Amino acid sequence: MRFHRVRVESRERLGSYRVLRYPWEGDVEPGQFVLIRAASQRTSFDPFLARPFSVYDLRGGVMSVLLEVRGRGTRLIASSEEIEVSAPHGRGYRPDVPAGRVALIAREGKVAPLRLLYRRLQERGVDHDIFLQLAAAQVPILRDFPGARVVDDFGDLSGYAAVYASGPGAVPPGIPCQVAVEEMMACGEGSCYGCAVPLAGGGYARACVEGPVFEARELAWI
Amino acid sequence: MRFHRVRVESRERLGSYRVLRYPWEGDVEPGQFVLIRAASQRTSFDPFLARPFSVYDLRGGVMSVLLEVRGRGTRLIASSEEIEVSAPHGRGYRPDVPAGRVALIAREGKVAPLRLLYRRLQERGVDHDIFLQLAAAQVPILRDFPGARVVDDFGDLSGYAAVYASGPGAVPPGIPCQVAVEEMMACGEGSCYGCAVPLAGGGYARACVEGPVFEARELAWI
Amino acid sequence: MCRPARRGRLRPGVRGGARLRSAGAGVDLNVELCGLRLHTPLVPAAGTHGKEAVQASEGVYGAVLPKTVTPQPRTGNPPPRLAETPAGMINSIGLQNPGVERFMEELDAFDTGVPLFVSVAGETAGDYSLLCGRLAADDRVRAIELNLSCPNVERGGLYFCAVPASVEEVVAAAVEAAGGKPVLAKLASEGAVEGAQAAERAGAAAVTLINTLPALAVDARRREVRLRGGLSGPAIKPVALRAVYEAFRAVGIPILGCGGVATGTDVAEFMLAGATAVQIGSAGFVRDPREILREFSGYLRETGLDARDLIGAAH
Amino acid sequence: MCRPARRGRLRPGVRGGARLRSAGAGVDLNVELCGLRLHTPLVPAAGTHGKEAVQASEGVYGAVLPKTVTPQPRTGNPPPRLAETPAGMINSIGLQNPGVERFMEELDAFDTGVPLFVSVAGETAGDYSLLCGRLAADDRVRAIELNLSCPNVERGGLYFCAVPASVEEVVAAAVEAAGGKPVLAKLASEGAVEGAQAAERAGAAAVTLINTLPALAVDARRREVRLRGGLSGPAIKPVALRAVYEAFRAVGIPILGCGGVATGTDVAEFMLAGATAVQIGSAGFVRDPREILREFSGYLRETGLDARDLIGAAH
Ligand SMILES: Cc1cc2nc3c(=O)[nH]c(=O)nc-3n(C[C@H](O)[C@H](O)[C@H](O)COP(=O)(O)OP(=O)(O)OC[C@H]3O[C@@H](n4cnc5c(N)ncnc54)[C@H](O)[C@@H]3O)c2cc1C
Ligand SMILES: Cc1cc2nc3c(=O)[nH]c(=O)nc-3n(C[C@H](O)[C@H](O)[C@H](O)COP(=O)(O)OP(=O)(O)OC[C@H]3O[C@@H](n4cnc5c(N)ncnc54)[C@H](O)[C@@H]3O)c2cc1C
Ligand SMILES: Cc1cc2nc3c(=O)[nH]c(=O)nc-3n(C[C@H](O)[C@H](O)[C@H](O)COP(=O)(O)O)c2cc1C
Ligand SMILES: Cc1cc2nc3c(=O)[nH]c(=O)nc-3n(C[C@H](O)[C@H](O)[C@H](O)COP(=O)(O)O)c2cc1C
Ligand code: FES
Ligand code: FES
Repeated sequence: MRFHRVRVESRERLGSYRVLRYPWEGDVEPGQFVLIRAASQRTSFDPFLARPFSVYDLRGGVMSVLLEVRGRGTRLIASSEEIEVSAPHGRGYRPDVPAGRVALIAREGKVAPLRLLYRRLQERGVDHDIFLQLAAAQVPILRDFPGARVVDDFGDLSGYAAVYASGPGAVPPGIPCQVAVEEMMACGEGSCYGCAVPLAGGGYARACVEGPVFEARELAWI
Repeated sequence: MRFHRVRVESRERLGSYRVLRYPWEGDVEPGQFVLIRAASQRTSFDPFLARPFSVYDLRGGVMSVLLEVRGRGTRLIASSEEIEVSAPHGRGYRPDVPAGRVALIAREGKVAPLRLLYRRLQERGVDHDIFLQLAAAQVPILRDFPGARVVDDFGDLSGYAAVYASGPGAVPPGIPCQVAVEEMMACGEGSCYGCAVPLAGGGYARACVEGPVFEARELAWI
Repeated sequence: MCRPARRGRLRPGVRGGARLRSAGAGVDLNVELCGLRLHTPLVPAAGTHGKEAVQASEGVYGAVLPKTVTPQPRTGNPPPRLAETPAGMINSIGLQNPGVERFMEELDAFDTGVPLFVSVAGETAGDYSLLCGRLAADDRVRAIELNLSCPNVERGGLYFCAVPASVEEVVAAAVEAAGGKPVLAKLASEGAVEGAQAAERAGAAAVTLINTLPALAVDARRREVRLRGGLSGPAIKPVALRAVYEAFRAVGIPILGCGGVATGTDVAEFMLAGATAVQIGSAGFVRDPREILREFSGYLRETGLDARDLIGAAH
Repeated sequence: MCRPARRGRLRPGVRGGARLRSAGAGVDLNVELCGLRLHTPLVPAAGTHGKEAVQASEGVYGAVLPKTVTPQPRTGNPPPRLAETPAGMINSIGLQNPGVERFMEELDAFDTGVPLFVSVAGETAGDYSLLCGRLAADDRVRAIELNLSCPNVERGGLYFCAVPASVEEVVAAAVEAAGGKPVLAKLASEGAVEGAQAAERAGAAAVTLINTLPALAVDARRREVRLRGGLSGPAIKPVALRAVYEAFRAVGIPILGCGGVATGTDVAEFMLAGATAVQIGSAGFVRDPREILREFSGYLRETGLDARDLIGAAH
């Protein structure tokens, strides 16, 4: 995997989230992800792997990711001046949506992939509602999702023409639904088959190549 | 091994050497060593081991060590705000010297253990000369060794009542000589038997407990 | 011989976090090993804790285990004896030790009020039974660990371990000579399961898994071998956990887990995989064992479990 | 069969640094393996470089080696398939692959102008000879690596490798079916030397050492096993180096080193220990293989040696 060394341009806290920004030339689809590690990790193999993060936003040559500190890897990344990043990978949300109002839903605080998506939908004039399942410490993220509603569960989404979900969980039958999943990754580029996601028809897909965004009905556990 | 987390109070370059200073309560003998690692290393096991350094000086609750960057461990330590340090260990120079003028000699830039020794000798009024084998980039260290002479080899030391050496090498026969050695260490406290130094009478001593300062005649390779 | 009422496997209902204790209550660290009560499940790994280290960590260890002793003194291998590796280290000490007689004279230095185990190695089954006979007579010694797996001695333990038949032979001889003292067989990772079964058949009271892995360090700058020796440290933890896990399914005697334990969570992992007690080796060089025990206690407090509840609970 | 004029062992006089090249001259990275010229001694390790990764590192690898293929498609193991460990990782992919027929249809994606090796695995000697027969007929395939050591398939390669007699049987069957194509036997660390000798006797052109080490990850929070699988990465480098070193003394066929190679210095260490070529596995997930080649070239430049001069030079 090819990594690029970049300097973190800014770092901001939004409740339990942190937004990291770094320079990035190139394009990205909403729902794609990057691999990141602390630059210091390069001279140390513990931790060994880089960590995947959804692209949060990309504007004017500045990439942002939204991270929550979970363990060693995220702690190191959160406090590093220099990080190493991969290019954006994977298959994001597909824009071929039926006409009509759409819903964006984030389960358990997994809001990151929805940010760029909602901006793109807005640019294209697609009507949408945003529903976020958030813990109390995550509520400050609403700053970046104006108009979004914080919910415990998503209620009846059957009126929507399509649902764009982040995070696993049951989806309303009959509505087209794309869902971004998080599976632990090693290579992030389709080589290792480590990020297997069970398919409804049997067998596995790779979250890093065939995903991380899947048609919900393709997956076995939705 | 018990480590203490301390903040590096100051950091100074003297040619290719760096002096690190940190707060330390307690006493030390010239020639003893401490184990040090970057505090960040605690959450990473690569590199795995702490690194041994001679005590350079201890004054008014401030310990200093003199380090040269060799590899990953020293690079990490040199750039860390917070380090973890052990208490001073090992057997230093023994002060029971015969009356007369003594010589302090450092081979290949290994000047560190001589600094505290020379200060102690001075305090006790022992006449001494200091000879240092230095590379060009090491010459700025003379600031800390006023009156020391830079030499290629040590010439005839037979007029001295005793020689205090740092770094391995032949010593003049018949003169009492104590020498500080550097052997790679793991535990630094006598547990692992990894720092073996061959003895003249056969067998091995541990540099971290029976040394790092030895009577030169006790060692097999001097 | 020694099957403690061990391994309180967690019943499904218990797993979910029942038996929660009132917050702030102390945790129960006790485990029973071969009829001995250890007040913590931590034991120093042979060869990694000298008497100074043992004394400095008083209260941490449930038993004490000094460096392996042989019938005659051994000067050990010439330096270099150490190399550092990613998340680990290689050693080639070569069992430097003063021989069993001198060792016994200095044994009191290891008395910190907890059971004292002694590790022994020899080149023949006769050596092991001689050593066990010598230790059998000494009341200070509560158990004997047979080092059957040292990779740093050319003719030595390693080869016993490579062939289950000889493990069985050596352990049987040792058990007979030990006169009722529990005998632990310390085995290599290679062939661990077969070795553990052989040791059990021969009457071992427990097995210690694993010793260092055979390893090599090359000095690229000098273009020569730096060291052939044994790999230890966090790098080998996953291999050691696997050996403990597989052996737990294959034998009924308790297992002492060893290999790369460096945090309180690691201790829990080994016990969940099937260890009754856990040895701390190289990690003692880079961390204070008291911190490891503190972390492990924190884990027990969070889960609301006693140490012994963990044993084999991941099966 | 394939004994290249290999292993230009450095004569003592040469070791000291003779044959210095004029500064700035390019370095000679070529090695010869089983009659094939590799323009660099780097080869991807099976299962770690998909076609995108192979294409992205064009120029780096002296040969290409895709993921192991089996006679029939395999869906692989259920998730989780990965765990991270100190300086390494555990995988349990379970040889997910589309089966040899589909695989052959897509083989051209791996053509980057360097020799193409194919890795195969089966459950019986018959499977291996079937696969080799199928590949023998295809001119694109220049050599076949027998995966005799996958720890993630319950009945599978691992057991062949555990017993030298079956290594010999499988390799012999494969060599016969391969119709003159070089057959490489990829072995586990456990029993590597005996396995390499058996493979040599059976006509293997080379051996690949080592595959992942059997390992386990426990999830302490959930108190359950996360994963049984194979350990790879820098953590296992010292074990792999040891296997290469010992095998170099025991067999005359060339060795492909594998296990934890992550830097240019690591490549040199494996070659000095006896490898003719070196496989890059998990390190490809965390580093750009081009950097590894650049570092290795830097090493050759500093030492003034050609790549092939290193082979076995530490013996
Ligand atoms: C496609 C994708 C997109 C993601 N996007 C975001 C995001 O935008 N913001 C964010 O905060 N997090 C995101 N994650 C999750 C993030 O990668 C993990 O939180 C991170 O890897 C944990 O690393 P750690 O070292 O801090 O934790 P560890 O100490 O390694 O483990 C802590 C927990 O995280 C889990 N974990 C470890 N590695 C991974 C991994 N590679 N992928 C998923 N889980 C892992 C472990 O199982 C464990 O439960 C994403 C994951 C994926 C796969
Ligand atoms: C008692 C003692 C006192 C010392 N005092 C000083 C001092 O005052 N100032 C100073 O700059 N250095 C001192 N050293 C040497 C210092 O410990 C090494 O330079 C350091 O460990 C190298 O670590 P590294 O990670 O930078 O190098 P590495 O990348 O680990 O290796 C670089 C080189 O250093 C050698 N080395 C690695 N570990 C050790 C070790 N533990 N001991 C010795 N050599 C090692 C390696 O063999 C290699 O040649 C002392 C060593 C000892 C044993
Ligand atoms: C320096 C050193 C010396 C060792 N000496 C012995 C020994 O004398 N007897 C023995 O059975 N094991 C010995 N071992 C192996 C350890 O007891 C332990 O099995 C191994 O190091 C793995 O555990 P660790 O990863 O926690 O260190 C030694 C290990 C090290 C690092
Ligand atoms: C994700 C993954 C998948 C692997 N798949 C295969 C495989 O299909 N066939 C095989 O022979 N080895 C396979 N291996 C083992 C590697 O080829 C290699 O032998 C091992 O990882 C050690 O090398 P490394 O430390 O450089 O990764 C796999 C390893 C990993 C990490
Ligand atoms: S992370 Fe390797 S295939 Fe997806
Ligand atoms: S470093 Fe362990 S005995 Fe000296």
